[in-house]
Amino acid sequence: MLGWLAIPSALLGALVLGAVMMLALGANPLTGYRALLVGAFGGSYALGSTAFQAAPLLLVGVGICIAFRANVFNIGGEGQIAMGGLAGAATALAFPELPSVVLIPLVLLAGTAGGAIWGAIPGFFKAQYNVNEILSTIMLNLVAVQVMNYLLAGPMVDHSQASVGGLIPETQLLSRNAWLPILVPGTQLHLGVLIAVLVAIAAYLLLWRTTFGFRLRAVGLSRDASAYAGMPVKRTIVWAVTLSGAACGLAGSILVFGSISHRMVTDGSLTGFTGSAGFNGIVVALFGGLNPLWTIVSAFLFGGLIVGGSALQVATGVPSDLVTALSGIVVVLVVSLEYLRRRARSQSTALAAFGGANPPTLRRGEPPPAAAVGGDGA
Amino acid sequence: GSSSSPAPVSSAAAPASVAPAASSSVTPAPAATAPASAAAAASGATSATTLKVALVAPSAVNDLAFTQSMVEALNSIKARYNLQVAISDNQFVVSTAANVIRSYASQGYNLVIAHGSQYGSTLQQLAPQFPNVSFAWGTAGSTFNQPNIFAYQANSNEGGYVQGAMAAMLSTSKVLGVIGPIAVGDAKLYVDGFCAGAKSVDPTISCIPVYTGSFSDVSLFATAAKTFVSNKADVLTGTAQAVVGAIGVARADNLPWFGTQWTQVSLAPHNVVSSQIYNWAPILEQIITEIRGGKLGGATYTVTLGNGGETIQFNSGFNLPANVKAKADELIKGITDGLVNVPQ
Amino acid sequence: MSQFFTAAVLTSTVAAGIALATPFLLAALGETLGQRSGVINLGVDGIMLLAAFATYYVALRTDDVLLAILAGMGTGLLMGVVTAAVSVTLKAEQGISGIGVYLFGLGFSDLLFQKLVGTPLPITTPPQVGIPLLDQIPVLGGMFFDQSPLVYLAFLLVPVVAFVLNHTTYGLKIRAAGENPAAADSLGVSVARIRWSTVLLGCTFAGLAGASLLLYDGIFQVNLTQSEGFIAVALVYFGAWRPSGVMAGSLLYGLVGAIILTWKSLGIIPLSGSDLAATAPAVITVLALLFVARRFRQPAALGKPYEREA
Amino acid sequence: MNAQATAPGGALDNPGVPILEMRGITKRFPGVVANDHVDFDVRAGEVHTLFGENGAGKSTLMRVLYGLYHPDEGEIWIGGQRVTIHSPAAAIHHGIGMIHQHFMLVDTLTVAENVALGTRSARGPLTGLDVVSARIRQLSEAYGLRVDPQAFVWQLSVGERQRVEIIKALYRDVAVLVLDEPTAVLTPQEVEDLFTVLRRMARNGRALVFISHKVREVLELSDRITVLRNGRVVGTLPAAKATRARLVEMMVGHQVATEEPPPRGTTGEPTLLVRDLHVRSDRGTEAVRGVSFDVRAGELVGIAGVAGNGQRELAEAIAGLRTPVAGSITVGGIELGGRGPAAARAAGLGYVPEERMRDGVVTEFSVADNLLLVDYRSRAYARFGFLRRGAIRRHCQELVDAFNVKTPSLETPARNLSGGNIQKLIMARELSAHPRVLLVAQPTRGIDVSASLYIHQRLIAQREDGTAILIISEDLDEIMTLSDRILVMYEGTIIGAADPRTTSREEIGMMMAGVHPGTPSAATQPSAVAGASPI
Ligand SMILES: Nc1ncnc2c1ncn2[C@@H]1O[C@H](COP(=O)(O)OP(=O)(O)OP(=O)(O)O)[C@@H](O)[C@H]1O
Ligand SMILES: Nc1ncnc2c1ncn2[C@@H]1O[C@H](COP(=O)(O)OP(=O)(O)OP(=O)(O)O)[C@@H](O)[C@H]1O
Ligand SMILES: [Mg+2]
Ligand SMILES: [Mg+2]
Repeated sequence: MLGWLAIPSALLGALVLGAVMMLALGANPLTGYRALLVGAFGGSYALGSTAFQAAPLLLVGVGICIAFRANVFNIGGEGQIAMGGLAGAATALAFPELPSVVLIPLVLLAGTAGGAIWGAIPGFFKAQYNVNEILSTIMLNLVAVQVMNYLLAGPMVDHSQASVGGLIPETQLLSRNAWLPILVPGTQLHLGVLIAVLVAIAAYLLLWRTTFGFRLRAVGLSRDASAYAGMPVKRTIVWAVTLSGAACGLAGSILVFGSISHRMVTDGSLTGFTGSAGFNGIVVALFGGLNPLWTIVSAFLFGGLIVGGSALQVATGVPSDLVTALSGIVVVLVVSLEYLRRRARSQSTALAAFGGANPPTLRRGEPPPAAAVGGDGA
Repeated sequence: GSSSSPAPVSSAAAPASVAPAASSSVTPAPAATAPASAAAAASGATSATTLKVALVAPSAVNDLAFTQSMVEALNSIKARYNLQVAISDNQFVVSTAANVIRSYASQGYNLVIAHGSQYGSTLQQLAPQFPNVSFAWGTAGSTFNQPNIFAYQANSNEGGYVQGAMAAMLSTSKVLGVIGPIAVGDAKLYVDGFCAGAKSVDPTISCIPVYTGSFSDVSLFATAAKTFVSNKADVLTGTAQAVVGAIGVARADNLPWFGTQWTQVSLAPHNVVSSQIYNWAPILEQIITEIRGGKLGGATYTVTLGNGGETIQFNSGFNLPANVKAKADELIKGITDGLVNVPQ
Repeated sequence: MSQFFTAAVLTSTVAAGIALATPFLLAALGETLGQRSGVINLGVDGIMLLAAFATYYVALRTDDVLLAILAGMGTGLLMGVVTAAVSVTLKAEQGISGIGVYLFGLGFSDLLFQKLVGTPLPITTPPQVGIPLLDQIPVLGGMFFDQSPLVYLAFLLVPVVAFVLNHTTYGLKIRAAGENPAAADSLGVSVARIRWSTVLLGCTFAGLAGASLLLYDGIFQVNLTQSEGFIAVALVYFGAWRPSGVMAGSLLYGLVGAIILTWKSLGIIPLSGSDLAATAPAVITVLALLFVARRFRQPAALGKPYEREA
Repeated sequence: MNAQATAPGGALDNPGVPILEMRGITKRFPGVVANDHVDFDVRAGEVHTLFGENGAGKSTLMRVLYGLYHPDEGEIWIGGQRVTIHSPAAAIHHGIGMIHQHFMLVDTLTVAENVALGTRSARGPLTGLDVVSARIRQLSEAYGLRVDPQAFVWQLSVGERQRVEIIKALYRDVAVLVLDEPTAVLTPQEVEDLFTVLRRMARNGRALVFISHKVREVLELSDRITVLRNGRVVGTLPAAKATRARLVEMMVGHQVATEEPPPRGTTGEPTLLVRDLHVRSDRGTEAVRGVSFDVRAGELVGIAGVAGNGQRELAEAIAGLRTPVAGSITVGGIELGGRGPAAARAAGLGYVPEERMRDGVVTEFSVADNLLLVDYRSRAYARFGFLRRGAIRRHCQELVDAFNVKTPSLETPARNLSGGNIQKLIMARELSAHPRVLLVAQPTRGIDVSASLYIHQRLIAQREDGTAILIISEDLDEIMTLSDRILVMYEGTIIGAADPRTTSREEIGMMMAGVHPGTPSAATQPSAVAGASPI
């Protein structure tokens, strides 16, 4: 049955198209993919870097899963990550002296809170005023980038630069006590990776094992029926987006305190800080069938893709944008094959799967809301 | 770009003084470019081992500006010095660049050039982890007191001063359009020098620099230039790899343009008056010689008009009034001889 | 402040605002067509990027602006085929597939740019064309009637699209497909064909938007659009699915943007504060939405693929 | 042109022979053979009824005819020609029209636009609505179908929408018109009007296919009746030879006892009290205007009325889904007015909604999940916020058995259940919470005779258990058979009350039409007096 194959075959299709592109650009696909594989998974250091890249992707992906199950399409990840990073950095700047055991949890929580707030706003607007979240989250991204640039160039800037007549918009070196400890020496595998995985597992339990998750999924699939059943629909929606933002905010914090430079820097764009995790996280979540557990797998896959991307660039001279293009293709293929899968599946109605450990498919368990985007309201 | 060291580093103040002698930094002897490099070449040739050099740069190898100036320098010497060069360009995302730098270091490259001040904070963290790898960081005045970091910078204020004076003489509206990325390092030096030079000719001239906040955003530069033009500016200049945007405007409105970092004549053959060009070759030669000699860092180098690391290249495609040319030559000589003191 | 309220500055500001609004307007008009027929296309930004590059590359190689614009539109059309195939024929979740198209456009446009061009050489942008007589009107002439041809085209398309939607049988089919595709289907209207047509049109508009954006500065760079495509989608909601409303939103964006630029260059707002000032359009849009969302309903079938069995 | 004068698509030239024949139609769906070698034909000028249980295959057969489904086997012949109908467009081209179980109208368009949609315009690319409107007026003239072409569909009542559907068919001058459960949502008066129109259409030589679950209507309207069971034709008989008992037996395959009005139960304390209630509709008009009544424990009160007289708003207000403008609602002495559905349920209200597919179930959820939709947080299903999957399975299995909901498994999505079974599922959920007050809207709309019978029995049983039950239905027969007491709603007020044993169908029909009851029996109903003293 295609259901099984939908996602792997999407990946395959993308790789084939990628090979075609490389050929077109006069590079040898085999060399390219070998470099990509080795760069991503060859050896402990490579694996560490992959995990390092995967952590934020996983957190954002989990956030996407949660929101999506409530029929909210959160494409404000970029902004929420930035806000999380800022909140975390500000906290570290404020209490540099606190011991690690206190400061690390504190900055992570601060980041989570920062993202949560940035997510709660569109959530509230959607629930209360029926404002389409796609729009409000995108707008809030635009606000976030400016706020970030303002804070990093002004209030939070590293003043010691003045002595060398420079003002790069970046914080000073953040308190050592806030740095995320490296778990495997000689690699970049830091505590953040572990945290991300735990969060993903927690999210899975929340969605499919708790009454809150039940309510969240019910609201996502039918606001009317949920209201009729006496569920607090609006509150649930706000919570869903808030949690989604929280996960992204945590990702932001981890980006800062797990970074090599241990500062928060901006080049004027959100991407400069997030590395597009806010969007790639959507790909990751989708590739994980909008199920937090499978999202763990896909996050590491895409983390590897990103790490391998630079290796590919060095080896073949094909810009690492290829990876971005490929992930785009993966998304398109997954959602397209999803329809064929659905058709194939409806051939045997008995296969109306629920929960359980069936292979990854976009619509795992009951399908996520049909029109998260068409959604309701303007 | 420029340094962003948290702890004020004494040598960071280096650019303050211009005369090579007075510089606290190690600078090549005035005549260095020709004979000294020959000598270096000799030593390079004798050392059979190829040196693995990696360049990590924020913009494209052919950006006609910051990155290209370094790429050209590398290419000009790699044969002579038996270098194996790897380049990762367009690394404007700092976090990604950090990973690239790190993996070069871990792959046994002897010298990793982090060509962009935004990479400073990364090097500060990485250098101690790779004590056997030599890092070069520019443009910056600080080595973070690390034994394996070389810093290099450009006194772009000197060329800026010369070109600013020319601009003032060319302008009829007495409004100059000056665009920078971020008020930092060679960009800030160039912009300040430019306005100083302009004011030295006409104290009343309007020279309000605009910083776009981005090294790479071409359209921001274009928009800034447009806004200047709509506010009567009739001579334009700018620094950073994003200037191509502004040059487009200069060409469209047929206004004089002054370039820096690399020659931009090809972008606007009839509008570029002159370009201040960085020549990093002498500095690279020194760094490589040092490395072969077992010294992995700890020195700061500065290119100046004086030591030949900076040159003003006039564009024949622009017919420059004789008096302006004369003024320029006079200033260049003055600065080279240390007679003219360019303010900061 | 005083130096802002001079005829010259105001004129150049408004003129710039209208020029800045054009890409938004073109993209949003196209998106409106699609959404009225029930298809939401989140890939606009990616399509604009690809089209912008195509325009840039052709202009660079041929120096023929008209050909370049056609290349942009062609690219839009091509991506339209992909979008329609995925959203209409393969009935994909439209929000997600849109993000996919966006990522593809983002990556692929820069990939091509770096491999084929590298240095962003500026191309010669088409000159402003004054409209005889009208451009003689003091102040107003300079504001409205001394623009690039694409600007006139964009604003001309507003009444055209409105008319097509409201007074033609094609428009009627579009609205029916967007509100109740089953009903349209039961009357022999091919929902798929209608949606294909609106998506192709919409994406061609997006291509044109990309071209106009590119021609504004005449240079391409990575992520040239900086989310303008997404904003265009937002403006469709802002304009409550009406071309006139969409135009109002686009102008809001263009003008506020232009004003901030001018104030920056005049030193009216400090450089440090300018970042915060730049958030104005986004904030205004969201606030406007609180109002719009309660007054207007979106097409009932928006974002919902049509399947007969349902 | 004038409709009466028209003889559509050569229909009249030979009344005896069928103008349309379906031969050996077979349509399979995963797991089901919806139509199994079905032969079916219609003659010009006749009304041919399709009768059968939910899922018997009536809609499928007609959807095949209309080109919505493609048959796996079989042929379609029209006017002696074999045709293949691969799309509605083709069907329309062949002069076939269909009025679907659920209206096919675009709410946001005007009547004229809905009618014009998909037809060739007299104004080329332009809509030319003026021409269309003129034609619409002609048709409404000719057939007595009152509609305003300029009105938006969302402004129309159910009955008016039905008329628009018919005008759409007439406008296309169909030779064959299929009506799939057209009366499910209509009231006696509207049904009468509809039948008049249909008869007139038949007289003009059009062929009509009629589908309904209401035997009374079938017998009243049909010329011939074909009964389907499990996708097969059981038989075709002229209406003259048909009786209720015969039809039902053919339908289910065995004898079915006709439904007797249950004996009146012993009633206790007033449990649901509504006092001077005012509620607004979605359009802001006051839909419920000062309604007062109460329902006692063990009493079953039925609210009759023409659709759109405030019943929906009344139900939603009681259920807490709509905030009243004024007035009070109490369940078991607890005031609910505007405190939301959760509060209403907490007070002991059970609610079987009118829109079962929209409000009653989360269609993508499994049967099990739908069963705990309301009580998902109760001890039985959850501990410390975590769901007890084992307990849930057991509990749900019990409910499914107890209410014999026909479903492949507990994990089957509700979407795949028939209306009848979905209704049973909802009843199971609502009754398992042991409500003090049960509010049921349109209990059996669109549900076949046997399923309806089962649901009615359940309601009676619940009444015997002392639950106060309020039924809102547009099916007067249903109200008459079930209720201890009938309240008639008209224009947002309770125009009168009646005792089903002492009042005739006609009298209640009069009240539904707005004629005030002169009979003291109604006036003296204690709890029907507006503004009765609150407790
Ligand atoms: N779209 C579909 N997909 C799968 N099975 C279907 C579909 N439509 C109908 N069926 C199957 O075909 C059978 C007949 O369905 P149909 O709707 O024709 O019954 P019906 O006689 O119209 O029922 P009702 O009286 O409730 O309208 C059903 O039992 C159902 O299982
Ligand atoms: N998408 C589907 N998949 C499977 N079965 C379906 C589907 N759609 C309809 N059916 C089947 O078709 C049959 C009839 O469908 P229908 O909606 O007519 O039910 P119904 O009892 O007529 O409800 P109502 O008349 O109130 O709409 C049902 O038994 C259902 O099983
Ligand atoms: Mg049916
Ligand atoms: Mg039915």
